[in-house]
Amino acid sequence: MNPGAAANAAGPSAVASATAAPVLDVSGLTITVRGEEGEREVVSDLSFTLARGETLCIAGESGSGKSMTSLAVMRLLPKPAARIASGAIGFAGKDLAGLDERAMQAIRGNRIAMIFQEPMTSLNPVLSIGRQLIEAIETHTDLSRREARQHAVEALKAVRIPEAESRLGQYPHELSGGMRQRVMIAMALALQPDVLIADEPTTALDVTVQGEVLELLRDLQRRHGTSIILITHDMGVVAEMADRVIVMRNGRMVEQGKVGDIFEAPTQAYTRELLAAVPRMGTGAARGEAEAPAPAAPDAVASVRDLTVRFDRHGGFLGRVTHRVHAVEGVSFDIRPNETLALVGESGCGKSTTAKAIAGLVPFTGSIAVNGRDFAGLSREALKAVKRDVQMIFQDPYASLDPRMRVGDLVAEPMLIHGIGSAAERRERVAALFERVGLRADQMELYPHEFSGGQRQRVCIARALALRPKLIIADESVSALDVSVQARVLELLKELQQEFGIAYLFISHDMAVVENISDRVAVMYLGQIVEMGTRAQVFGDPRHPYTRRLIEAVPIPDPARRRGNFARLVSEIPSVTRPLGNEPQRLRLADVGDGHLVVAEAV
Amino acid sequence: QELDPNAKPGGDIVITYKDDVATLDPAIGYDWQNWSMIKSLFDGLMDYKPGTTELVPDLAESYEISPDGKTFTFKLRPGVKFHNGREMTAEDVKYSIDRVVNPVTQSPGQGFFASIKGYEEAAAGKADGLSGITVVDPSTIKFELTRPDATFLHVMAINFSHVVPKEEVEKYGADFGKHPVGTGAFKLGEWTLGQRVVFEKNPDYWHKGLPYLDKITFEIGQEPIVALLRLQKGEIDVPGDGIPPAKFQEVMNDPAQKARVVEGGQLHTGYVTMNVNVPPFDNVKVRQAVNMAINKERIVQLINNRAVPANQPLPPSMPGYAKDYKGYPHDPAKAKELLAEAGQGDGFTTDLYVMNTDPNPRIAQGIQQDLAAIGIKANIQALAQANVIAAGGEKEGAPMIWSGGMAWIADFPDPSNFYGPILGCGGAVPGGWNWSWYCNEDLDKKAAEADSIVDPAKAEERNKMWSDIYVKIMEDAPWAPVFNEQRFTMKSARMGGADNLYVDPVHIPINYDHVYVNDVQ
Amino acid sequence: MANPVTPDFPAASASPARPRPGIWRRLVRRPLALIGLVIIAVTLLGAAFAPWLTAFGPDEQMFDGLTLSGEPLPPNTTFWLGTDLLGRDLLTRILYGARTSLFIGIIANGTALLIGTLVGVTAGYFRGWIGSALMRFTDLMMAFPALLLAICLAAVFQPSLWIVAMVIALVNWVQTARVMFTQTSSLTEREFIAAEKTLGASSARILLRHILPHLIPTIIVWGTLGISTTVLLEATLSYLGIGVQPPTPSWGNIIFENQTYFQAAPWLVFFPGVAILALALAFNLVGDALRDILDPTQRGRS
Amino acid sequence: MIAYLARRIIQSILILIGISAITFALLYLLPADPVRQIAGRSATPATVESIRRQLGLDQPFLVQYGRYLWNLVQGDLGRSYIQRSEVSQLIVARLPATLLLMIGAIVCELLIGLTMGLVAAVRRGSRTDDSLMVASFIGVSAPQFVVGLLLLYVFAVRLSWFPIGGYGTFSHLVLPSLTVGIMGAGWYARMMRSSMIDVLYQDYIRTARAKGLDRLTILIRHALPNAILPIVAMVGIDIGILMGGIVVVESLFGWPGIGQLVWQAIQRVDIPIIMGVTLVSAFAIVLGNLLADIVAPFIDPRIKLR
Ligand SMILES: Nc1ncnc2c1ncn2[C@@H]1O[C@H](COP(=O)(O)OP(=O)(O)OP(=O)(O)O)[C@@H](O)[C@H]1O
Ligand SMILES: Nc1ncnc2c1ncn2[C@@H]1O[C@H](COP(=O)(O)OP(=O)(O)OP(=O)(O)O)[C@@H](O)[C@H]1O
Ligand SMILES: [Mg+2]
Ligand SMILES: [Mg+2]
Repeated sequence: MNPGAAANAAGPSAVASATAAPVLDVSGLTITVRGEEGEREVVSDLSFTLARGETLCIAGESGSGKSMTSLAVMRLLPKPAARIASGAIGFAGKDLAGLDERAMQAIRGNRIAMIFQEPMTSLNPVLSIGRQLIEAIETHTDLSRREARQHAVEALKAVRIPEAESRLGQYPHELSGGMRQRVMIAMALALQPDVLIADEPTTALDVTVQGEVLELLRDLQRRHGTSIILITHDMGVVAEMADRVIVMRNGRMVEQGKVGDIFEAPTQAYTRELLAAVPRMGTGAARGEAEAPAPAAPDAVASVRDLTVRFDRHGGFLGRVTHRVHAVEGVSFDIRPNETLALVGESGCGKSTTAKAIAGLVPFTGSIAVNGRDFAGLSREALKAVKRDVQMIFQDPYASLDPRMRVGDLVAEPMLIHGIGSAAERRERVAALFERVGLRADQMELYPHEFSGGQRQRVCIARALALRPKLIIADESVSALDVSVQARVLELLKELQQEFGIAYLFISHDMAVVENISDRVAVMYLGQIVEMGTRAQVFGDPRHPYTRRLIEAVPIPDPARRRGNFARLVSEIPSVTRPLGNEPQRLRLADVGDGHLVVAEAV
Repeated sequence: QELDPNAKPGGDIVITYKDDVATLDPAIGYDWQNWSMIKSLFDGLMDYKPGTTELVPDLAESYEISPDGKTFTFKLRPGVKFHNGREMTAEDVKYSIDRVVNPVTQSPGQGFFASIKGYEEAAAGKADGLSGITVVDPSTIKFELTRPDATFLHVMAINFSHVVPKEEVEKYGADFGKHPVGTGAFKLGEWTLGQRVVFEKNPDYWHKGLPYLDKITFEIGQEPIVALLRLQKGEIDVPGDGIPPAKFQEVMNDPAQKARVVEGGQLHTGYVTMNVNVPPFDNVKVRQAVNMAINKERIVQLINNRAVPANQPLPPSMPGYAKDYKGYPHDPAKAKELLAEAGQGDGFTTDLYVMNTDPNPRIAQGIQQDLAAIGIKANIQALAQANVIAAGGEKEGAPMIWSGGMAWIADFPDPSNFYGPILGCGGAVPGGWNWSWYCNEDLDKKAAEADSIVDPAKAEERNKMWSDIYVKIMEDAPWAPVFNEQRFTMKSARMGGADNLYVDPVHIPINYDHVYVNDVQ
Repeated sequence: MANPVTPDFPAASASPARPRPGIWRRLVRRPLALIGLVIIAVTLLGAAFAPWLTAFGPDEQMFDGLTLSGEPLPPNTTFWLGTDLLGRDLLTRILYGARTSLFIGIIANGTALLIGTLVGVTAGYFRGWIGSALMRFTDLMMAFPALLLAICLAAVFQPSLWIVAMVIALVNWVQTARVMFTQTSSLTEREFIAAEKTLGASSARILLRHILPHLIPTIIVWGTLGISTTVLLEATLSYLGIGVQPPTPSWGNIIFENQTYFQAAPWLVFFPGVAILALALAFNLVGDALRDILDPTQRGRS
Repeated sequence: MIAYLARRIIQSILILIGISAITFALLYLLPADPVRQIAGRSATPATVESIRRQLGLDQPFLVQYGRYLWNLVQGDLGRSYIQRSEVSQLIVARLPATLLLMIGAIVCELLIGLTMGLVAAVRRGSRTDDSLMVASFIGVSAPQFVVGLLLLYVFAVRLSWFPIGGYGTFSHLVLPSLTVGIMGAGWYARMMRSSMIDVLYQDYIRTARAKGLDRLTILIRHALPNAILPIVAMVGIDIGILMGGIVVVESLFGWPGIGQLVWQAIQRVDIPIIMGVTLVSAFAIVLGNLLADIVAPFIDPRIKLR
């Protein structure tokens, strides 16, 4: 079969391997942004090609221009600041860089689709996800509304969103971070484009679902010969997926090559550094068990008992409550000073909700005590004092930063609120914090939208650290960071812990990171904790089937050990939404030794 | 009353008004808009010759006045039917007047009948009707008065004494004003609240041949400027509110339009009252100074010469107008002298109240400037009508009021009508309309004397007495008369009838019963 | 290792206190905003120096200002903008009228805006019983016949500009409050507000530093449009007797007195109308520029 | 939802009672005497007093107000002092016209205003934007009387496209709606532009573009619902403004609405009419605001009714 014919026959028979003719040909791409002090290049002279059916992974430093590059291909650079200064983007015989808006409309979504990095702000908050999905499908097919709807349901099911049918009517803010991301993925996949640009598509997904989604991408590629540009920090994912890899730094391409070559024989120092920083499963043990604190110390920083959070789902004409989302259902745990408790679990199992409850952002039942003081019955002043001790880093950094404030002021704000230091001192401290999370002090003058996803995440971290609280709740806080920065940030967190005895509630999907940083691990499933114990207990001796699955599903950052196929789960996707009156069964935890708690039934 | 030989019966006309027609109950209606509408639906014992101020019997065929002037006997015209078909009798006449006097009716016209015997009791609700009214037989009715009353025949011609059928009044109760039934030339056809009132010809009208028109439609709620536009487009026949001041020049400068404007006198005077209770207006010299300060010519110019300067309370077309009286000249120098004599040589500050609709604030500003020239600083208080009236009714409420917009248009064409409530002691009470609070017992006596001259033959003598009264008043100068407004009625080209029907002194804007249209086949 | 920062991180300059260009400086750099500022300045100066700018008195009725039949004169060499129905110089009246109208357009309108924003933002942020109480009070004020209140006030107090300003503020804040309320209640549900709450930020801080800046565009719209409406509303109130009384001019009442004459003497409505329009537009130009300057997404717009 | 509605309805009733009390008190304090208006200029003091007694206006304030409320509960708004008809009848006769004009005006405002605002936002900073800005300010600054008269002159007198005032058919409705609408359109245009500009820079608009949607769909389906929230509040407010404040337009076009009724009543201190209209329009305003509040969570699902 000659390559040209293959390019035209977008059928299931299309070959999976890369063919010679490039679908996308970027050459000499330079992107500039205009700021207060004039124009600045964020991508310089970037050239690469993407072949049909190929998966190109772009990895690299956070803020190195990966997202900008993909936005440039879509011609969706943020106006008025950013523009393509020079270069060409060849696609289907046209130069996208010079195409007008109308011509681009025909290409976007249909020929080139994109999954954006930050799903919260990328979904329209006032439209149900069903509408947003169906609309995408309707735009580029001529299916009837009902067929499109059916299509949408299937797409949601494919990304393993439970209760797909009824989720269609929900709004973005009612979904968990991972769900939102999957909605974005479903939207792009449903269009079956020629080129799919996925910007950090799986950061908010637990490894089991991540596996599913990656498999889905491959499936699409196999069937339609789709070319994929995958931007990711997760070297495991790179190893798992990529045909070729581009490594970027400071807006320039540092290195490019076949995935195997890059992993085996990186030529550039930066690439080597990057690979060295990749967290690997099993390395956490090196930290030594000695530090594991004694169980059930009375002076827990936070102690959560029987925490339950439910959301009402309204239905019918009068808007009566018909269903309830049992987001968190009787969760209990303690976090002691100097301790990192990792909370892991399937996307949508209630991790963020637990975090929000501790931060006092959602109404709950049960009890939460911080520093021995129960939330219930605290005066406003006392609550403010408590809040000082608990800081939260939100899962979605962009949404949690006031877009109209400079990030320097945002980071200084907690200190200002609690009356710490003079203005100059605060500035100094902010500058220091910026440095420590790997941002430049002069970036303090910028606004949130002028940052890359990873940079924003670091701003949020800096902000939470500013007060040196007793407890930091970090919800997927390092997911958007490239591994080297991630390593540094994790190092910083540990250091602070040692210095100030900060406790962390660390929510993450990245099992390798969890393994690295946590003292104890709690595994959540459908709103309840199914297993909890020290890192060694959980990783060394996982008892609950879900825990085992999680650990098994972790991709290994080594293309040589690439798994052929993820087992696609065909089982019913379990859901936490239940009709009124049908309460879930409360699971009992049994101690299997040394405080290693596991659901009684699974023992 | 004769018929117009040129008139052809039939056709209909459209008249517009800005304000709602409040009520068509003759016992209640008392604004210039429903005043003449009621006159076409109802009749009284007396009426005026169309276009004039000359009294003629109407529902009465004839009348007799006793020599002492205290008993009036009317012989009713036979065969007069109400719109509901029933024949009108003397009982109805008595019922109608008893009704007005009865306090339950809340009629603003109650006071007009004060000279009839038994008024006090009836007005207080203590008696069932007026003892002074006797139904002699179904076609004869007799009124006995407590004093001779020269205005009584006029009273019998005003709306409040128009005859209503008892059964209809009782049927509709308080809503009679929306379902009027009378004996008039027209009967009510349709009334759509807020939109239109339609009069239809009364085929059984006792005056054969009248009215000429089949139908009159009053369209309600239309701005005068727009009404004029519609007139120019031929959609309506008469703008009821007249030519809007803003359009007056445009109309008068266009010969074609000007030809359709009828100008006439009006029983109206515009004046400035000075409250004699409020210093320094308690000094007659100050009041005279004000009279001399006002440049009436210029004020008339301000309103596009739609009026003539006035020098006394009575308008020129009113019997009793003192033709030889010259009034106060415009003489600021003299006025200043007078002020100095009154000890106000340095001038003073006062308030000039005025109703807030154009052109009144403008006129007030004209007056203000004239007063400023002699050192009187008058601050203008431009307020809604009700507020100005309220201020005027307080003993020391308003030092000066410009009467425009609320000014006196006579109820009936008799010189006495300009005295009682607005210049006599009776009106100088809290809530009264004598805003200058001028009260001269002597003049009150003279007025009573004049009004007891009932004999029509002595009318001239009576008018002379009234002239003297008003000239006397001008010496005390509680008012500064400024001008007498002229009436300018505009009509469509198709409207016919003598000019004086369009400036009829008692029918505003036009005498509906006698006008006609030229384009009926 | 005390400092985990690897050498290849650019070292932070100790405290990069580069001065941010002042808002004022950035404002005057924009030509449209500059035009707006100039118009406002001219109006202010015109009002302040009116007696020196014109040879006539504001209520001086000139004998030669009217035709014999009492018509006003169109613009001519003596009376540059013509005369009014009393033969007064229109230009003079507009200059003096600016005093009243600026006062109303800025003070009364500003007060209304201030109260409305305060109430709406507070109600939208706190919701609960405070919000409910405030919004029901707003409903009550909105449903309340303002004209009646005006008439009553007119009766009780000596008519004065301050009372007009008060009534205008009283009438106009309500609508601002409503709009601010809806926007604030939407903003309050955004995640960055939740983030602020977890920091322990006081409500006052959240309101002032995080909600208010997002409302600035709306405030600018209401503030600038409010100028026209309040200046015209002043005329209605004066008409009812609670404002400035004739012959004191204001742009609104010049229009009101003369609007029926606008076919016969268009200049009487046109010029004061243009004055109002220019003032409102000028504030809008400045407001729009301010909005752009304060809007971070607009950075980099040339 | 139901609990919320119930609470709001109770609150609304309290508001209406509050308004009736304040209005009644103000009217009571008003120095202008209604009886003098009824009695007219020739009435003797005795007549005036007798009318005052008849109407119960000689009673103390609380008695008068109590009686009014009592009648109100029974659905009786009293009789007009001047017109002597039942107030409810007078209002009912004019209500349809007011509502019609209200709808017409709001439709005009939204149609013109939102389009202008949308276009201006999309073409931000262009010539079009500038001219639309000037246009909307002219709309807001031009006195309604003048606008109405101009429209009448051009479209009714000169071109004869529409009747010169009147009430009844659709073509009667056009010019008055437009006159009212032009002013409102200016407001809506500015509001729309302002909130639209904010929305157009949001990430989800980028997402919509990435789907390949055409411009119009993006504007209407994605941007508009996000920008419309303040507009909905405005419509609620508009109901209030239109309910009583369009006297000028009504009389220019001979439109039999409530504005004229209440204006005449205020001039003549016809208390029962003023009270009646106040209550009816208060009801409409309260209802309008309630609707705006109820609609808000549907537009922005993050808002919860509390
Ligand atoms: N709207 C903007 N205005 C100005 N600068 C911007 C804007 N958006 C991004 N930048 C800058 O452009 C650079 C590249 O950003 P980009 O989002 O492409 O990074 P990235 O490689 O995707 O990083 P990450 O992995 O953290 O998402 C960053 O330094 C960022 O500060
Ligand atoms: N405001 C809300 N209204 C209704 N349902 C909600 C709301 N917030 C969260 N939920 C539901 O609660 C469940 C748990 O959500 P949560 O955000 O805690 O998940 P998560 O564990 O953080 O998932 P992820 O890893 O994907 O972020 C989900 O089913 C979500 O749809
Ligand atoms: Mg990125
Ligand atoms: Mg989450």
